[in-house]
Parts: sequence; structure tokens; C-alpha cells
Amino acid sequence: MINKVCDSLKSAVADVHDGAVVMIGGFGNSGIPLQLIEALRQHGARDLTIISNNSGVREEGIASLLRDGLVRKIVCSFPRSAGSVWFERLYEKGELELELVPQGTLSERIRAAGAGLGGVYTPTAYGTLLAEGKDTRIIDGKGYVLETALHADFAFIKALTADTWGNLIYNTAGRNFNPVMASAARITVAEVASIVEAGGLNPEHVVTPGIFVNRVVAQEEQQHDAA
Amino acid sequence: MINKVCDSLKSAVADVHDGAVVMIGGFGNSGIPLQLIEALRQHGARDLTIISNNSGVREEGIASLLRDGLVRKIVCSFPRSAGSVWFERLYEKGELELELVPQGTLSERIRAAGAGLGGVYTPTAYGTLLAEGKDTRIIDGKGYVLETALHADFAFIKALTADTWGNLIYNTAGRNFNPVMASAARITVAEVASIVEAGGLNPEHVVTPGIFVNRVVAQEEQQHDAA
Amino acid sequence: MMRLSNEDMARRVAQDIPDGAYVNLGIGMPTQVANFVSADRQVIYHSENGILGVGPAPEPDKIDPDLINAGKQYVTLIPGGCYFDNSESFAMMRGGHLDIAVLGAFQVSATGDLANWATLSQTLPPAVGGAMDLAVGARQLFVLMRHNAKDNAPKILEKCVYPLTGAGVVKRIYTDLAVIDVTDEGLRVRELYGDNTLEEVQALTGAKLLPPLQEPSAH
Amino acid sequence: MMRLSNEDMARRVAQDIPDGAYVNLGIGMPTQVANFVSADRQVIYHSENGILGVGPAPEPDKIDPDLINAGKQYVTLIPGGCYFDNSESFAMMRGGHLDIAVLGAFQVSATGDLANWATLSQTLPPAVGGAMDLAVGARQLFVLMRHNAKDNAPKILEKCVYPLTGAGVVKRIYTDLAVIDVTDEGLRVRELYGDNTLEEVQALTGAKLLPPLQEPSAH
Repeated sequence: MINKVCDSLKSAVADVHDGAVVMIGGFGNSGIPLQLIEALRQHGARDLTIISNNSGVREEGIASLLRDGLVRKIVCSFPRSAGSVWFERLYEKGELELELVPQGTLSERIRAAGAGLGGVYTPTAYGTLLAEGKDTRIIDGKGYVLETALHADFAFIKALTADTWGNLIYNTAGRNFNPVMASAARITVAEVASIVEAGGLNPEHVVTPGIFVNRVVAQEEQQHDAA
Repeated sequence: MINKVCDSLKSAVADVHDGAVVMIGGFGNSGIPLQLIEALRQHGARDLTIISNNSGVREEGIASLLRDGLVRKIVCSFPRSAGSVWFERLYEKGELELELVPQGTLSERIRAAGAGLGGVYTPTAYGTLLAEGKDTRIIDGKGYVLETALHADFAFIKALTADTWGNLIYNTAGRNFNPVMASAARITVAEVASIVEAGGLNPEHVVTPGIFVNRVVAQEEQQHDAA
Repeated sequence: MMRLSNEDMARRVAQDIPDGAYVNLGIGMPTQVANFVSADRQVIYHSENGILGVGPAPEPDKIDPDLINAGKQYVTLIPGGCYFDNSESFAMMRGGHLDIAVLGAFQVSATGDLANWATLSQTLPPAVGGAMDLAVGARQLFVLMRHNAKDNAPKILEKCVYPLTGAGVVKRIYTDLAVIDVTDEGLRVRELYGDNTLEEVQALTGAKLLPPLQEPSAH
Repeated sequence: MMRLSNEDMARRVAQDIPDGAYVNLGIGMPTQVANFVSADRQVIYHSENGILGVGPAPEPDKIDPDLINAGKQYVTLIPGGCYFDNSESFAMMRGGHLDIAVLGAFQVSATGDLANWATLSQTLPPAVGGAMDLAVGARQLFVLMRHNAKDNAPKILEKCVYPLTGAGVVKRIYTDLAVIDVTDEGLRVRELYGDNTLEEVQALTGAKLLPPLQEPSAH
């Protein structure tokens, strides 16, 4: 019988290997799977490629992975923000590879992977630095850039409530990149505030169908450690 | 103040011009805007291009537009089904142009239009008759076909409930092509069973954001005429 | 020779649908497979029009006219199922999220080409539906079909004569005579029903069949 | 010369936001525009992270940590608003569904090229966010910026020096000195504030400015 619930954050990330490509949902501090990121940090896989809209601020979230030297490359639309000290430090030292992607192109490339497309022609960035070296095409008189699908080994996402089959609903603007990332990874793990039985969510209200979700894990009591 | 509610089906279709490209939602008999189609038939615009998954059965829905000679071309994935007599009759006489599109390519081309993409590379139909004459590309060793965006002048869709700002929710599998078509037309008109004030739908449950909907019209009492 | 009934063919496929699988069953005979999946397995059926968790036909007084499957039959939703639109539904199919799709076929080639949407007949206008998307997208594509056409012509061929639905996409073929895997070496018989011999089945097949592999010894 | 305050610049843009418009306001000064839109107009604000119907900041005890705008400020949702994911949000932006986007800029060219995501400085690592998507996708792109940089260098130029956000995308420029339309003929002054003259504004501008068109006579 289907039950995607993991009994711990630790077990939910246990198979992340060195060199893995990992998508992490969230926008600013909204909808970030902070507890999964902390479990990933403790797990300690290295040489990671992180795909995410931001790079974390201070010592939080993705910033803690950067600080611990676990990340080789980041694929990101807005890595620099007030407090993104670890990103800036490593980038300036040349210790972090950055692939800068316009935000809508980032979500569209992720969607393309989830939807089995090889790539899409987007008008975004046409005629700019970020299109250099990329194939372009004029369609009906308008310029487009070819952007290819962006796949991942793992997607760590955050939702409000899951059922045991992995169907998900979200809280307000906490959706952001989470639903689209769920579709694009080999293994998708959802950190959620609560878990209900299959059938406990209204089928009209489900945002992420369970087919896209491999593991569900409930948030644990916040540990206020000094990490 | 924003109020997208039309006072009649007739006024909701009044500006459909001869030669218009019209998307019509629905799959089989599920989620079809039958009353809008009937209003369109009575309106009588000719030389239409219809984009829809099916072509109507017996004298119903799109079949009634075909019968009345209003349609020049149909873009469709499964035009032939039990009872699709008008499609078959006109097609065999050479009086109806058909662009046959695999179902997932149809929705993806419509989505591309709504999302401002010029086209997408899909693996669907690669190496088949339906890819002949189309650009192809090998990406990471896999073959893809370039499919371009499919725009429309009008989209006629069916939903369960609208608010006055055009936000929509649907009934079960009645969604099908309706949400994606809503995004791809210059003017989108939604036929709905009921209308509530803005704020009357839970913002977490909205399926089609009102930005994609220009007009909302309530279903009228069914007239059992012999048309 | 032993020829399975359509029902027994569907029963045989059902044995290979594992617990927890996400499965799309094509229109026609494949739809019957759901009737024979063991009750101790939870299988989540996908319908291309936008359903995960398709349940059995409703009681006549519980019909929801919008709630149909891809074959336009009235269905229900099981607890844990959900609805979505067509573009998301085909993202699931094309994106490799379905574990198994079971489709009917006119012809299958030795290299796994599938022909199931059109014949060479000009009498019917064409229609394709979602078959091409399922063909390229499902992780495993099973074909369920009678071994031979009504005129006894073989439907398993070195090369399909009918227009392709997808090239190199079929993983396994279930017929009324045998179960056949499409492998890199060619078509390998996996199972012969009753006392059917490889030679008998080969005689009814338009492509070279390889014998079943020996079961590996148990130690 | 008359130079509008930042607040008055935002107030001026707000006059041109019509009732019923779907509008995206960029981070920084553009966000202020919402404060000055006349109360008799209903304007629906879009935030790229997945909100239509962005409302004012919440009371401190009503903060939802997930409910932020693109500038990472806590916001609310107005009745009639809704949520969606990032890919749908950018479909709205890229697909031409927003009536107006108001963005800040480092530089704008005579042909409407926009430069607002990067300078030539190598001291900061790059970041682009959603600016390029808004630039190509909004039906009308308004730039709101001071006419000159802090060192008085003109920000309106024949050709941008900084890397482009989008080429030929700007429709109108609102500065502290004037309102300028980007037209096929070139940059045409639409409005001069106070007693500012074309010559005075031209002297502070790095591209040729065309004089305002005469109002058509009323009959």
C-alpha cells in the first residue's frame, strides 16, 4: 500500500550523493524547506549543484550549505541579496560556480524538464548578455532564445499539508518554485507542516499531484542550535 | 470598478468576426461551453478556425457549427469519434481543413502561446508522419520536434463558478483544456454555472486567475429548441 | 494452440502491475486490466483528460457528466485522487512520471516501434488523441493486443507498415499467445501460454523471436 | 529647474494607471506608485513570486511569513486576489497579460532599450531576478527613474552603456524632470514639469529629445 511518509528528516535525505543536483524551493524566506536543508547540511554530501531562486542570507538555508563548503555550483536568478554573505564570499574567491538564469527562464526550464520537453524558445534575455552563446531563432518576427530543460536528482520542497500519497497544498505565496520543482527531479521530498490520510485533501484543491512527490516528511520541533 | 460579467450569452460573443480563430474547451462531453457555442452559432460568424480536442457529435456543440458551414478549419487531436458525422461529412467532401495535432502537443502549443513562448521542443511525434516538414533537433541524444505557439482571437471555456473578476474554479475532470485555453486568446469568455462577488472564492482554490478571463457569463435556462 | 481470451489477456497484464504504480490504461481492451489487478495492490490510474486516481463506474444516480475517462465513460475518483488540467496531465505523461502505460496496437516492430493510430486506409479521416504522448513518455510501455489480425496477418513485424505512433518505445508485448520483451538483442519471448511452442508462435509472427532466457539458478 | 521628489514621481505615474489594470510594480521606487493610485480605481497588483491582488502591508500581528512581495516585504491579499506558482506567474508576465509594468532603470536608450540589472562594475556578483521577463512581457513598460545619476551623468542615452535587460521594450519614461515617450520617431517629450524647458531637459539628456506634440484641437 502507498505510504510516502518518511519517519525522519534524516532518512528523507540519506541517499543524496556527492555531486548530486539538488533543486530547493522557496523565494526569499517564503516557502523554503529549511529543515530539509539543515538535514542535508548534516548529511554532508559534497560537490552539490544547487538550483534555487536565491542563495540564502546570513547563515540560513542555502547559505549554510555554502558556508560548509558543500556546494560546487549554483543555478540561480537572484543569488545576491541583503545578507547573502556566503554567496558573495565564495563567488569572489572563485570557489563557487554561478549559472545566472532569469527568474522566469529558471522556472520554465524546470517545467520543461518535468513536462518532458527538450527546451523552449523564450523571448526573455533575447539580445542581452545572458543569451550569449545560446541558439536564437526568429519566430513570427520576434526573437527568441533556446533554453533547455533543467533536471535534478533531488528536489527539496516545502508545502503546508501533504496526504500519505504525496498530494500537496501550500500556504499563500509559499508555492513559488515548489510545485514546478516537484515535477523535475528524480526524487522529490516535501517538508510539510502536517500530514493527513489519502483522501484527506479535497481533490479540487490539490496543487501538486502526488505522482510528482516521492517522500513526505513532517517538520520537527525547531531545534535552536547554534549551527 | 472591475466587473467582467456579461448580461447575456449573445453579448458575450457579439464581437466574433468572420475569420476568427476560436478555441473551445472541453474533452468529449466534459467541460464544453455548449451555451456559448450555441450563441456563436446564432451569431453566425463564418470562416472560423476552431481549436478544440474534439469536433462534436451528432448535432451538438462544434458539430452544429460545422453543420451550419461556419468553420473553415479545425485544429484538433481527436476529431473522429462515434457520432462525429458532420466532421466526417465535411472532411470527406474536402470542405473542412484539418490540422491534426497530438493531444499533449495541442495543450502544450496553447500553453506556449499563453506563456509567451515562441515554441517548444517535444519528443511527441518524433519520427512519425505528424512530424513531417517540421524542424527537429537532437538534445542530449533524444529527438524532439519543434512545435510553435498556438494563439487565438477568442477562447470559449466552461467553468463551475466565477467571481466578478474572472477567477474560476471547475468541476472534476471538466477542467481539461479550459484553463490553458483561457491563457492563450486575446478575449477569453467563460460560461459558468454560477457567479459570486470578488472575494467569494478561496484564493488558494482558484484554478484560473482572473487575469486570463475577459468575460464571464452565467448559463441560461436550457432552451430545448429543435435547432 | 492455446489462445487466451481477451479477458485472460487483461488478467495476465494485471499480474505485472505492481503495488503503488501510476498507470495509464489505453482505450478499449487495456481499460479491462484494472478489473483484474489483485485487491492487495494499490494502483493509481491516470486518465489523460486530467485525473489521477480513476475509480470504477458510478452508480447510475451518482453520475457526474464531467467526470469521464479518456474513453468518455463515466468514472469516479478514489480517495487520494485529484484533478488537473490537460497541460499538466500531459506533462505527467510526456515527462516520464507514469510507471506504466498499457496500449492497444495495430502493429509492433522488432525494435519496439508502435503503430496504433492510423492504418493505410483512406476511408476514415485521421485522429490521434494522446497515444503519441503516452508512447514517448511512459517509463514502461506495454502493448496488449491479439497476436494476429482478423485475417491472421501478423501484427508483430520486423518493420511496421502502418504509420508510427512512436519509434522504439514498446517495452513488452502481451498477446493471446505469449509475452514478448523488446530487448536490445531483439524480440525475446518471456512466456509462452499453455503448451504453445516457440516454433508455433514464430510461425504466426512477422519478426524473428528469441527463445526465453533460462531462469538463473537459485543459489 | 523643477525636480520632482521621489514621492511626486510615483504620484505622477499613478495618474496613468487606469481602473481595472493588472500592474506589476518593480522593487524600490516603483513599489511606491501603489500608494498614490486614486481610490476610485481598482488596480490589481501582480507580484512575480505568485500573487495577483497584492494588498497593503499587514498589521504586525497579522504577518504571514510566506506572504511576501517580490521585494521580500510582508504584504496582504485583497478580496478577489489569488495565488499561483512561479511558472504560472511568469507565464502571465511573459505572455503579455500584464497591462503595465513599472520598473526602475540605470539607463534607457533612444530606442527603448532598458538597462537595469547590471552595471560595468566587477565588484558585485551578478543577479537578474525577474526583470528580463517583465521587460519583454508587459504590454506597456514604464520606467520610473531620476533623470540623472548621482554624478549628474545622463541616464537617457542614444545607446545604453550597461548590459541590457531588454531591447526596444520601454514605452514611456517618468523622471523627475519630464515624461518622455519612446516612439518610432525617437524620444518624444510628453510632459515637462513646472517651467522646465525642452532645452534645459535636453541639456541633461544623452539622447535627442523631440518636442511635445501639439494637442489636437477639440473640434
